[in-house]
Amino acid sequence: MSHAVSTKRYEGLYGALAQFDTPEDLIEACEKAYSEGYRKMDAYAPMPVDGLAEAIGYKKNKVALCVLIAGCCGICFGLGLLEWISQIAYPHNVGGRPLNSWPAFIPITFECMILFSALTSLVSMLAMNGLPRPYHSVFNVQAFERASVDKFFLCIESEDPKFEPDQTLEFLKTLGPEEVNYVPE
Amino acid sequence: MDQITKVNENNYELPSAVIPDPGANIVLGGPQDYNSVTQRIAGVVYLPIKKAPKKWLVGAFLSFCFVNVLMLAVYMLFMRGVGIWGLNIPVAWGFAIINFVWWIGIGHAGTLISAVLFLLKQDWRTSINRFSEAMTLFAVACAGMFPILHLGRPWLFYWLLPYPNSMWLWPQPRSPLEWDVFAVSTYGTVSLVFWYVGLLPDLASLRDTAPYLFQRKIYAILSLGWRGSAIHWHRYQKAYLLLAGLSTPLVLSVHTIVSFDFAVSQLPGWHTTIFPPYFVAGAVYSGFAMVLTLIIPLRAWYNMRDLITLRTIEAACKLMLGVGLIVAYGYGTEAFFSWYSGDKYESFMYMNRVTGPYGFTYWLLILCNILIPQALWSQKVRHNLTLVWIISIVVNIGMWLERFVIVVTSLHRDFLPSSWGIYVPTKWDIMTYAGTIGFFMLLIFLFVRTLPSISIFEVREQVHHDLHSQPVDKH
Amino acid sequence: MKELSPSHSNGHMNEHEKPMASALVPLESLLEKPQKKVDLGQLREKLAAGRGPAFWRTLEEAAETEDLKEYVEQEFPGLSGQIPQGVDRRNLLKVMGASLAMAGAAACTKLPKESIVPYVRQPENIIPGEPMFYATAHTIAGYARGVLVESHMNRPTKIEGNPDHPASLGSSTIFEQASVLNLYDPDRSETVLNRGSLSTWGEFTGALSTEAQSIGARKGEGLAILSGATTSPTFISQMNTLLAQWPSAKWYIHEPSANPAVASAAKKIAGRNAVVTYDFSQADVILSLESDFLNSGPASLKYARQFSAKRAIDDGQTPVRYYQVESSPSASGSLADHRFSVKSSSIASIAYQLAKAVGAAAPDVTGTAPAWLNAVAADLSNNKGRCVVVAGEYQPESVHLAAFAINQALGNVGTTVKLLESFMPDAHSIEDLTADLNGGHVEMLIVLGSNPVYDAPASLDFLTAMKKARQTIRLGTYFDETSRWSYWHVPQVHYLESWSDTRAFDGTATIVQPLVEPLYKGKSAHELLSTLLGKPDATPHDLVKGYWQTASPNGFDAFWKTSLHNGVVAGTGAAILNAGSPELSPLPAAEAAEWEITLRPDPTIGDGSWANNGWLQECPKPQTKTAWDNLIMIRPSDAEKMGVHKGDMLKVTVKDKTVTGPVWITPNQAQGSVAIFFGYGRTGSGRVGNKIGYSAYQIQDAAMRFIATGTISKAAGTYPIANTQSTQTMEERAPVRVAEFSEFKEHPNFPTLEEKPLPKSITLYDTSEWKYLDHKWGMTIDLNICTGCSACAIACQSENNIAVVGKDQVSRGRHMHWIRIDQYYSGNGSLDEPETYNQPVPCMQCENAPCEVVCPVAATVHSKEGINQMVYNRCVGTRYCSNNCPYKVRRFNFYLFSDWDTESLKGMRNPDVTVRSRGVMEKCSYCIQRIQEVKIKAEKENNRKIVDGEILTACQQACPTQAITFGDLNDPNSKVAKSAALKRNYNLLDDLNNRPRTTYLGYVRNSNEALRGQRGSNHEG
Amino acid sequence: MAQLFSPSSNTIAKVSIAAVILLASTTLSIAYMIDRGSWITNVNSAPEQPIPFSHKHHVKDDGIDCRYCHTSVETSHFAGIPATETCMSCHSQIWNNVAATQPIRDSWASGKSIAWTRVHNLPDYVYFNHSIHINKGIGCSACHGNVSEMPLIYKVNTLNMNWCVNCHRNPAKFIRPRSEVFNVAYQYPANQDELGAQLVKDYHVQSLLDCVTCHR
Repeated sequence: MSHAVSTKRYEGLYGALAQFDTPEDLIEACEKAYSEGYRKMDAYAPMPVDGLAEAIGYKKNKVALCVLIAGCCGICFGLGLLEWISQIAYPHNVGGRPLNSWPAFIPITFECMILFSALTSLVSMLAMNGLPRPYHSVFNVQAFERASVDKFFLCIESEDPKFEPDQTLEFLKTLGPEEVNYVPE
Repeated sequence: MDQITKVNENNYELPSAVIPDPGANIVLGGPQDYNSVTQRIAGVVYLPIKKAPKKWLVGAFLSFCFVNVLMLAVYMLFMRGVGIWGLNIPVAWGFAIINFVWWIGIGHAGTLISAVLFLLKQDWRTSINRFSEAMTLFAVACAGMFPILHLGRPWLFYWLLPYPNSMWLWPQPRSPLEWDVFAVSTYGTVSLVFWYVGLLPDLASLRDTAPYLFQRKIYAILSLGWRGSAIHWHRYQKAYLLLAGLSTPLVLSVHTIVSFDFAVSQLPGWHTTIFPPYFVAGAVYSGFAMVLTLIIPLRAWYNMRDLITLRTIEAACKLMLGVGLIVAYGYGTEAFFSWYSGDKYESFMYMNRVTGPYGFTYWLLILCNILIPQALWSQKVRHNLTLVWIISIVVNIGMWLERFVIVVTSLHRDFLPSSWGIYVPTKWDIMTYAGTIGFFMLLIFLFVRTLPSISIFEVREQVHHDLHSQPVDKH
Repeated sequence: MKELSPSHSNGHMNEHEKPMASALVPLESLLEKPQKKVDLGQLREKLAAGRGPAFWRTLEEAAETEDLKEYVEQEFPGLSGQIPQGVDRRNLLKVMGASLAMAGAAACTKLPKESIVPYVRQPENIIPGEPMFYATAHTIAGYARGVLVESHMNRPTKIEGNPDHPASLGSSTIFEQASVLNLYDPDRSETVLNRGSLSTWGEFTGALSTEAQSIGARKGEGLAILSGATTSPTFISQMNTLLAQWPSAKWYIHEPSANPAVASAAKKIAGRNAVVTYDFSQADVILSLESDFLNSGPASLKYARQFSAKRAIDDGQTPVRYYQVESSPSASGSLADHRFSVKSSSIASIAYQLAKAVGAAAPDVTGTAPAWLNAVAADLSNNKGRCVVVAGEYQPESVHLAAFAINQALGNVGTTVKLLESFMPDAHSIEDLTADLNGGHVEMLIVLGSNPVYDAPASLDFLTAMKKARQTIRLGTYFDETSRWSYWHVPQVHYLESWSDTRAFDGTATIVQPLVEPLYKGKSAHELLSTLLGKPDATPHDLVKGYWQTASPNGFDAFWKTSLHNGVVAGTGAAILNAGSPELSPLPAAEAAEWEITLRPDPTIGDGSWANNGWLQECPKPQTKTAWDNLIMIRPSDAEKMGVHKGDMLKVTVKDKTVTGPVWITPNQAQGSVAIFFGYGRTGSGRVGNKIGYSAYQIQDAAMRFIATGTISKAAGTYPIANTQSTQTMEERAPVRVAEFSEFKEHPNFPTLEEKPLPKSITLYDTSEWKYLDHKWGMTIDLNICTGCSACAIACQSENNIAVVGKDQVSRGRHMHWIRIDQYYSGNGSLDEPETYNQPVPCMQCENAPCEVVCPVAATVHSKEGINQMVYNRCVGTRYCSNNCPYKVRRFNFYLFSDWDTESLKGMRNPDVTVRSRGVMEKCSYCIQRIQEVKIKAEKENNRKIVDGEILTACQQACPTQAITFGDLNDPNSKVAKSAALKRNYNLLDDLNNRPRTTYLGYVRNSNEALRGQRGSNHEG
Repeated sequence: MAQLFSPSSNTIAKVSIAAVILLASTTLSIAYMIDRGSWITNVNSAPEQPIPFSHKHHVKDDGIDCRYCHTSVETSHFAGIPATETCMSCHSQIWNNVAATQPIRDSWASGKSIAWTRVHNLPDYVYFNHSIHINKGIGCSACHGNVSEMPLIYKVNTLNMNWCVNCHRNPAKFIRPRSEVFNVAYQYPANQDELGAQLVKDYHVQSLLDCVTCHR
């Protein structure tokens, strides 16, 4: 089959999917696949599994950084707002207190910091994960229903330079999965 | 495609036989596997309405009635003004503020359980964190009503928000009430985020297991297409950890700020440095009480004794006992300083608090918050769920009384004897309060019907943990 | 002014209304109606149509038909105020109406379309929008107090004292202040009624003229005219003309709260009609035999001013020493250095013994002299010519004679005591009238003003007697008890509506000029008399002017102008008379009755004619701090004996007559004496005053009107009492700081001896940021001369449009007074006879205001002149400010307390002060509207300095003793700066470091060494 | 069957999120515009009047001074609305038979006032004083605009609080010589900054921002 026109080497094929019974099996499989030279792959589990991401070669996680930056913005916003209100926008003599009653401004500043960071941790997490993403090829595999229940999956994607439908499927079978499938686009 | 196509044929019902409680050492009653826990927990949501426990139906209906009482009370309030409440000068704050503080306090246990215990890696938290986070949200919703309702001109509440208006006027940021606006709204938002993030993977599970297609579609939309990718999980855990880390100082700050409403003022009985810690402790105290009040019947109704085990309940009891003692310490300090400060207003305030017209409320609160809960020292009591349940309710009452004592007895006799007065709540005060309780309960009842009230994926982790830690008992 | 809009009734929608502002509806035009008879039958059918709301609808539909309105008016007095009027708006200038805008959310609210209606012909003397002041006089029981009336576009809105008037000196009492509310009272009678059905002035005059002919034929035989006490020259001359013309006609005078013994005693002393007056400016020692001279009586304002001057201590002078002997605590008594509680009936014998002690001739009396008598006698004797003995308003003739004898013996007559000629006409008494009525000698009874069916002593059974007259004509402001039984009722004008004249206690005459056309087509006594005399169309203006023209013919126009302008007629003062020395007749043996019952006018409602005045009803009674009721005062120990508590019902019986009322346990009430009060138990006063309390007249015996003997017994049930101050002990807080004069001389700074003023440094913040360089408004209140009379509170209520909330709300602790008068008891551990202190408490205008810091919307912040501003339209009503105010001077509108609907009341409001709506906080603003007005004035006069005293707060202006001083603390020469600098000045609750701008001057008692420690001991044996 | 949505749903999801954000912000900005728009403030809309009275004609063509009709503007908080009498002083002679001026003659005959529709209306809790502003060199046109160009009178300024405060913060920008106060066509000179500063000193004009300046 020739795929000159296609950007991808295997038209209509997202990848190959292997199903495992336990997280341990999955991790082992991932490591094997990685050492085999596969890079474009992803593992799926119904719960967080330690070391799984690392096993497929995932390194740095930027969520924390975003949250830190957001927190700082929160502080600036909060304090800035209050100082502007009480010193520039409409200065009032409130009970003889100075215009810059900074001790009284701490609580709101703090709350702004928390609010900004919290929202950012949600948003950045979703954004980096590319969610929302209601449609995804892996859902095309009937068995994948159990990825959110009790089964563990490894999917080698067709974009992987090393991907070769039959061989990859064969390779997956060698990892002792419960079953293997092609994942249609 | 027909929206109510049944996509799987399992017919869900509660386990017929009563599942025994595995006891105080086991977090999760076995034998369980990833699938079984999913089915057990999600099953509650899939339960057909006709198979729902009668108690649930009755409870939901009653709370709905109380919601209507709330509506009536609020209607009257808006039509006629805060005069329908028992307020006066000097006692210009009454039930509204008491209830506000009480509800906010109850909310705190949720955040504490899900965030602090998470950071402290308490395994028993798993079975109740989802539920108590929901409780937090609903409690905050109730609390949030009161600051608005108690305004003389509630329709102008938005003046407390900083927005550019044609008067070129802004809120006054030195006022604790303004701090409240930010604290409570932040608390509400963050709790919601935290709760939703926790729900995300479980929503995916529901998406893939729900019996009806329309259910699946709804859960699919809510789950944002979560598919459990390893990398997603990695970021997810980081985000969750950060949220926990943020919620912890938040929960402390919120009730600290609420306590500032009083501590910042000049009033004897309010102007006290002990308030922030003692309010936070009180909040957690009432929060845990409320968790127990709700959990104990629910786990029985839904036959989940193996998922929410005695271990959890006992831990909660011990924690309650602990913070209860901190609260007791708070009372002690108040008494001590009223004497030690040598301030004539303070000492009078305290004497008036214990011997004045409202003296009985003070002694009642000592009974409810300090004396009765001491029973929890005994393991027998802790293992007798009826007693635990009663004590939890007693503590709820006690904590409400505490706020009553702080607000009313401090206000009704302050500095100038000439302006002393008395406060008597009206039926509208009581209806509003009862109404919010109904509102809260209704939300809880709806929640257990529509969302997994135990975090499924965390229970899976527990299963995983159990599988490896102790040999799965075979018999 | 805005049309009555129903939208007003749904509270939260409407916003602070500027009441009609300078806009004016000449209210009389509201009420113009064709004079025609009403077909009651047809109306009854109309009304029978529906009940409840339907009933109202029927009314409103029919409202245009005048006859129904009049019918309703008579069936439900005052209701018509609520019926939309078909108004003919001539001469109506519209400036502002009620805006329905939600509070200052001008941002998100569209202002309603309003129209603006100019004059057709512009009057010369009026600058649109600017207030004007007119001088006139307010008369109580025949004696006048001069007043200045503030008028906005022909609407009288505020009464002030007239500084040029001898009986006012610029101050005023609660009654002057509240009289403006009576003018606008929607319950006033609006129409002439004949046997209860509608009639007209025309028909009445017609009928009266025919009557007059037959009367004339009989030379006045059978004509009886009953009036209240009066000194009106015009009226008196009219009466004299009438009596000259009809010699057999008779003139009777009934004044329920006036004690005839006062006049008769004076007559005995002077040998002719006279009044005994006092000059306290000469007195170093005062002994008052149950006289409330500082707070009641026609000269009280003058006496109060003189007294406070003598009581000054700060310029090193020795203050006056003041002994009060009384049976029931009075406002004056609260300032006494020694207050002796004795039975009212025993005062006569005390007076006789005292007379002996100071060497005046007096018959012997039985009974032992009280322990303090000699000391007091000695003190008086040591101050010959510089002391004064004042006889009580309600004491019998013997006491007045004895008091005068003592004054003579001490050489006070001519210095501190002056005998003046009286202008009170001679007339027959109510007793005579009853007798004549019962004797069938009265054909026609004309009642001018007074209300005998309600307030004649019960023993006379006046109503039965009155029914014996063939017909009764009643001229009255309300369709009240007497009118109800009268053949004719004619609505009477309010003193601000018509021309008249009157005299002060010292004879000084004042022309009473109207500020506004009669709102309700009322008529004056002058008109009625001249009708009787055959001149039905003579206007009061002609009559009054006519009288004075004859009185001073030459240069009349100038005379008239100046007299009107000054508010006093020059050279009309009474002549000083020489006193004879009348014999003191031996006292009748005092009957050994178990209980003495004293009957007195109510402190705020008086004899009952003020019953429908909401301000006075809600004004806490100075001695009990209760409102909306008359109580029965009893001494604590007596109450204990009787086993009664506050609010228990007590039955009081005099002879065969009985009233039942709630007990109030009152310290300083004399042993074995209970005090009851007139003015309540009304049935014809209007919606406000009806059906409250008991009517003391029902046990009044003509023979012992004010001091009776009888029995009391506990009755069933208790009664809710609206009390504005439940705690009257100081609880170790010392809000009032007191010293003996001797101590004061040692430590002039006694108030701050124990509680040292705080150093300005103790604060988290650097507060130097706020310097009040321009003006720095401040106030001082001298507790040493405050009688607690409450004039300040009512003046404030009138100036600042403060709402009346009613008994229920008051008892819930929601009264709205911006300045309250706290009363504290303390001293010598005696529950029965503690010392009493009055402390007026307005907003302290703290520089470190605790209320401001806690307001989340900046609705209360500081002005750069240091005033604690309260912005109603920004307030959202968190009430946090009130919680954090240690003085609890903030008031909250828990409901829509201001009356937004009653049209006539809108006319009364001060257009310079926002009318507050529901859900907002309010409080004293130092009368900011007055400050601003003067500041603008000064700025316009090329930015001149504001003179000290140019700005007066309403409370300060009214205060009879000038206890309140307001001004600029930055001006070292201002009164207030000086008084704030005094050593005896202190801050209330200074230890809270709020730095109040309102400060107090400590109380200094100048008690008699010889009596130290036995104040008020009255224990006979 | 595991796939519940079509591939397009991903785009839909992301778009809908954007849409929600967009919607919220537009709603807010629309609300803001209405709030400040002339529907609320009535700026630039001339209401119907009982008589089509033209300030343009009376002020510009006839050159009548403001104070001829608004008599109390220098002495009172209220500028004053001319009495029918004032109108009649001319219109008994001129235009005394045209329909337009009929209401004047009716009012004069019947004694019933002419009910004008209020154009410059402040909420009742705002206490504005004409005399002090006039006195301190704030010209009529500073608030009322150039009425000599208005056939029917209309508002040119919102009279919102922030508009008032704007001038109270910096009077120098709006003050003019007293001689020019009643010149409705007055143009601020190029050197307004110096002139303003000078006048503020000469007239002792203060920047009053206390609440009680307007609210009592």
